[in-house]
Amino acid sequence: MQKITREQLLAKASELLSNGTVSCVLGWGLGEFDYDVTPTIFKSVEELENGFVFNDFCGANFSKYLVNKTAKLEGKILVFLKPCDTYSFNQLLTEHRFDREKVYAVGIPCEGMADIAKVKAISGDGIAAIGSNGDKLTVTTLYDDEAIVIDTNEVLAERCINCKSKKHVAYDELMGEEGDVTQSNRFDEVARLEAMTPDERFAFWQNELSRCIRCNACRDACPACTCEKCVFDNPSSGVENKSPANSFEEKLFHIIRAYHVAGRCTDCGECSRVCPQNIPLHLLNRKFIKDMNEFYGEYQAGAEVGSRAPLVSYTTEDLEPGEVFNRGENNA
Amino acid sequence: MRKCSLEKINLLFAEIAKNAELYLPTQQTDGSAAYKKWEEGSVWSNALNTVRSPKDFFFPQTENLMKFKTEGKSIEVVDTRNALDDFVIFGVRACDVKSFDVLDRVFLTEPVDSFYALRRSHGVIISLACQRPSETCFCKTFGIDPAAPAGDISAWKTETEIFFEANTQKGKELLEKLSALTEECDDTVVSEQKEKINKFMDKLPLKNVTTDGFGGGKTKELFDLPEWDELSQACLGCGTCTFVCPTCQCYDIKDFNTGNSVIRFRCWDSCMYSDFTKMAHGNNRLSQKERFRQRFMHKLVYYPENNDGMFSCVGCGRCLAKCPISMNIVKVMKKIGGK
Amino acid sequence: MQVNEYKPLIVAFCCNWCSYAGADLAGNNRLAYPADVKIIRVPCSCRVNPMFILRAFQRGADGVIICGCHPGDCHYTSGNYFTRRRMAALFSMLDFLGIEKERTRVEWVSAAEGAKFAATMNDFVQTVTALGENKRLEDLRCKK
Amino acid sequence: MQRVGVFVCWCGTNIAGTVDVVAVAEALKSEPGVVFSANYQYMCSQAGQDMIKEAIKEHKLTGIVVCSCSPRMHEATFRKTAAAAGLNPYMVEIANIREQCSWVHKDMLTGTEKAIILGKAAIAKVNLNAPLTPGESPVTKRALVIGGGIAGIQTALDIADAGFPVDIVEKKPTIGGKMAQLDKTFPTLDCAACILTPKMVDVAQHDKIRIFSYSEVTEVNGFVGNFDVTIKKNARYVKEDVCTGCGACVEKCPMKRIPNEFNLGMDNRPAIYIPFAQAVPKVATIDPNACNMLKNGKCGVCSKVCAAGAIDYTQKDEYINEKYGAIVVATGFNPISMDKFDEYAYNQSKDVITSLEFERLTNAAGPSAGKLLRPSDGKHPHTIVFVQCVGSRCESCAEKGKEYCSKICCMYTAKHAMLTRDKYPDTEVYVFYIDVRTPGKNFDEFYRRAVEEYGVKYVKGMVGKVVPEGDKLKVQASDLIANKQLHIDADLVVLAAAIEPDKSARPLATMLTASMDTNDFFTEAHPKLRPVESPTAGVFLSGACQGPKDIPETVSQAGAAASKVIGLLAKDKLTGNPCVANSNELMCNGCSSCANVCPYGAITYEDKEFRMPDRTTKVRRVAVVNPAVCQGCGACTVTCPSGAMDLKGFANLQIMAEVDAICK
Repeated sequence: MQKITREQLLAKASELLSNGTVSCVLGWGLGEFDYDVTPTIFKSVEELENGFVFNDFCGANFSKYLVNKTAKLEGKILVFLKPCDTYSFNQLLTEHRFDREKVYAVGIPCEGMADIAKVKAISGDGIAAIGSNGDKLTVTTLYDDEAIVIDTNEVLAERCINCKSKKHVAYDELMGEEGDVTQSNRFDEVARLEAMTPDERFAFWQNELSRCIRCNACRDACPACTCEKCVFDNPSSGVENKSPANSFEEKLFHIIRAYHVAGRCTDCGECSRVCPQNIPLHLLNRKFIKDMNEFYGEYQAGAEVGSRAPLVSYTTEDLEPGEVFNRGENNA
Repeated sequence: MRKCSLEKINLLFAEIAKNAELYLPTQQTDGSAAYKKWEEGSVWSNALNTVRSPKDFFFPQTENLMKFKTEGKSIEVVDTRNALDDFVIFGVRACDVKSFDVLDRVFLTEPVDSFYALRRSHGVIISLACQRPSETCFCKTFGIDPAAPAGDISAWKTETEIFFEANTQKGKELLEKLSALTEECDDTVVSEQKEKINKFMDKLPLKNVTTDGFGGGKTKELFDLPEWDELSQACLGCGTCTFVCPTCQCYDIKDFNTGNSVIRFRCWDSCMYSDFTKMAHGNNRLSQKERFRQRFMHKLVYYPENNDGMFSCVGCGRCLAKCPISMNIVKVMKKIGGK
Repeated sequence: MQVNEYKPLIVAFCCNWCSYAGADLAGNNRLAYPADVKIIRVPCSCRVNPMFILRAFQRGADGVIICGCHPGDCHYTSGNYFTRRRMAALFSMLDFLGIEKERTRVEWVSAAEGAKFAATMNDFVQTVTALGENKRLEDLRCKK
Repeated sequence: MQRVGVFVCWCGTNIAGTVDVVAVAEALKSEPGVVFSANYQYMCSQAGQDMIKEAIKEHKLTGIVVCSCSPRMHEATFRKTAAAAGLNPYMVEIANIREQCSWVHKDMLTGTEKAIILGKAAIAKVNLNAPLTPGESPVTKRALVIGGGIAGIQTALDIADAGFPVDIVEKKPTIGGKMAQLDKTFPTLDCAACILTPKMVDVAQHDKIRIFSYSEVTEVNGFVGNFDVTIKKNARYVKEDVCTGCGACVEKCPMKRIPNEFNLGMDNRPAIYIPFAQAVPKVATIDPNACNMLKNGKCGVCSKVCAAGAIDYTQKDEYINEKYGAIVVATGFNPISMDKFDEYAYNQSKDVITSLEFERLTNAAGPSAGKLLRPSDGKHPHTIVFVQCVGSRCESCAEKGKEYCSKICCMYTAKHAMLTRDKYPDTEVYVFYIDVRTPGKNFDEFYRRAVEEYGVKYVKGMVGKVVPEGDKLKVQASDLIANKQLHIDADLVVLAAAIEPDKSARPLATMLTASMDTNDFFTEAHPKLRPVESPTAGVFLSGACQGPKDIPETVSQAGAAASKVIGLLAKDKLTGNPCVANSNELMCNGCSSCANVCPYGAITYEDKEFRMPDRTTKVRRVAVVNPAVCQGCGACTVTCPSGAMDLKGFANLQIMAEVDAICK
């Protein structure tokens, strides 16, 4: 259950729209069901009142939209940013991807978003309505007369269970209370895989990546993937490819994509959220983050604008590539 | 009509697999279902449907068309088509069965796509009625009865038994081969189930989605509607909707240079991609809005215009469930239908 | 010579200023190493894109080695420092995916280290030969 | 499609001994693009080169592959050959079948097989080669020297003597730098002023040198040969060209109690001042923070007494734009602050001083007119303790000191100790040290004289604590050799403070896109082979801005930097290496990753308007590579996720084609 309500956000958006601070609002739009929320640009208070929604399914990270939506904008755009979104926001600013002057960022608190797949795993398919009551979700299905009550903590998205920060690192205005950077266990799953034998790891990833359908949703939703032209779409790059023709292509795409965002990925988790095949793609990004934290010192992409990522930096004392393996064995 | 106890279902699968490769929805590690080749120990998934549609069986995501072998400066063209064995797809839902009709009209009309035709001729489809449709289901909108799926054999599952009815010659032949494991029965149970399902259909939230306002001849009316801007504004341009769609049939043909040869293959393409149908002069759809509009205009206007009013959507609901930004054909139909 | 003896294919990226010169010196001194090693000259080890490494594996390489100037001696002052970080990250990721870590290596070989170049290549070929064919990053389409 | 010619060299038996050259030439004949293939005994010979030239003409070759020795050997030769036949020299690729094939493989079959593969790789690459032309840029024949200490002075004089105009920018009112503050110099003990001031006069009188004193560099644009620099000349409220340096104003100024920087605050100066008698330029400067006239509009004494009428209270800061072909950084050093070294009681007692303060105390022109007197009571000190490595070699105390050795302290302390014992034999002198480092000409002899002839007590060990007590300084120290604690009642403690780069260096480095190490010393282009050049082309390093240095070393480096500048300015045009990075601006995101890894500062960003695919226009930030500055390492190409950045001559597609050819 979110501490901030739709009404509060609606009032704030309406106020900023009415007093001319912003010319439009990037927010969550009402869907067909209570869980399918679409990022929407609202241009009037009326539109907001009819379509603006805020609930436990507003996971989408809006930062990336700013790249395109601010390009030709008259006035400012209001964007609501959850703590994790602010990291992407800063990272995009670091990379000069949008004009900060065109954005009015409102930081909003987040108690973690729910994963509809986890809800359905409990309630079953055929959801009629999802209500929210305290820290419970009440799910009515087409098949049961009685609503099923679920503890929100049970259905939190993986990225929210392992939330890295409740603190906003960028905003013009903050609503609600500011939180702290959290002590998350987000690297535990990476560590679990690291502890496996290479054969087990290979089998694990072979199975996961074999489901890839190369829909590019991970890339297209990723706030770090804002290339004007992705190498995988560019016939003159020499590596363009449109389909996961075999297991090599699957690996190539995901290794290179993770490598390209290494040091730039804020670990927002959008890649895994949008993957239609539920491939735990965030683990690849987290592997890079974990490694670089261990090799070169703690670094959180997006924590501050203008920071220098580990891969575009160096010290004369860095460890040798051959040493990365011994390290793990010593740890274990 | 014949029936088989669910206790014997694995024997039945084994029997089918004796003569043909059998594919059925099995549970994957992430909990979702996917068609996998049946082998001893395979577990039939309880999920309503697979994430990937069964169109792969006839129109795989990548398919080699031919190969050019290079040796020095000489080139030899090699036909890469292999002989294909018969295969059976088990548990195909009514919507997906219907999707084969949509694909057939594209690939089997002249000029016939021989790759598709070959696969189609070898496949036997055993469909399965839906007992628990999801909130995302809207097959009824396209006149599909989930209680009476088509296919070579239709099947209905109860708590204890599974019922089969052959619809085609291929289906009859297969069912005959399974006679030792099945027994003849009347359609009482099935009729009851059909009735129950049909009754249930009225409870579905999308039951009122209608094709009114769409269909052939509507291009001029719909093409320039201002609503397209709003509908497409959040679209990421990924290919999820097209790749999970059972009826999307666009493909690209590409060459892969292996170093020793060039493999010419086709692979699914998506009208959502910026290089879709890119030609020497450039691209004919330049903005994401145009690409977005193309997808829905194709499904709801252009396709029916060329195919006697048949829509190229079957209401399976996959795109509703999988779109990263939850924009989908239902929202489009509701927004611009009847304009 | 056995006919079916397994011969690995090794791609070695060598920086122009140190390691390529080191390889030349190995030649000048007639220090033998297996012909399985094929050298590609790059201006600096920092020119080596992870894509090239994966490409080599895709096309049938069994091992890829990157050789550059010793840290601190880069002709371009900092190139190999970036190489060191990039390859550390990449190698660790490949290992994470269960790909044999012995197939990739970075070695610093100066222009004076002809003997080290030959010894490194002998050792690397031996290591990769022991591993056998690259199966985990192969692309079957590229097999002969 | 290229028309490729392949030329396989035998190199006598060097190649032909283990490689079947005829078979190689034959095998490569059928490779894509190849229209001609031949073999010859010595391709590099005149006859071999003629063969290549003829083939280029006869077969209209657009690219050639020479299978021969290492490109490091004869690439240049064959490029010239190609150019002579009208083919772009960068359409030549070498397959190294000698050093990397015939010489390391014994077996003919193996050698031949590998030679064919190497040939194929070279053919695959040349098929993707494009003609390259090195860029040319003009050279502005003027140098800028930033910093007017001995390093800057020497560099400027050497450049100017070669006939090129030089400007010196010095932030203080006079040039001279640290050396002007020194008393005597080791190991010869000649007086610093005696050897420095004539050079300062030379600078002042040199018709090729302009001095911008009391000035600083505020903006640098451009690149090697073409720097565009803005110099801010701070208002000194005295007309430089009118002031005669007579000193009447200094004498009459009523504001006399301003701490004198030149004497490190050990005495006072007036609000209008000339730092020292031999200052260059010898003109007065008004300290705006001290002058009553400038602060409150009351006074005006200096103006009244100035016979020349040089005082101008309305003077404003002036900005000067000038173009330079080369920039020399000579920003020097400073002793680090002693604030964090409480254990030595520097801030508690006036009698704990730094070595530079000691220099002023013993300098005839210093606050005590050269008499060694305690700052606190003006008494003659009888026991002096010198503490070495204060803040140097501080591995465990990096937060207050420096990890590196400051290099000059051992020698100047030996000098101080020796001079003290020489002038005041009744003084007891202790030197506490970690090591005594004397690796210079006559350095160790000098140090030994201090110990052996002058009886300076060198103690290996560190001072733990200095406690002021009455008029004494209680020094607690350890003697590591005797392995005992020492307690010395000292009258004066002299700290050999570590030296660090001047604070102005960091912002300057940013302006110059010159790289620095973690200690803010400028990085050299190559630590051994290019020690006076910065990695940024056209930027040179002189003196302690590159690392701690003594005077002779500084002067020799200054001369070396000057010779590099002269070499550059002597050219009319700069010809670049054509194998440079280039950014495809249609694909560039402007994310700055490439600039972050460029060691040369060759990449800048521009906002450009683009026609988007949907026929709209959009302004985007894109990277632009300056080909005159880029050295072609390729670091940027790998950091660029979209592949917008590529390297000419070693393009992504070319390297991948080589990989493909090798692996097929």
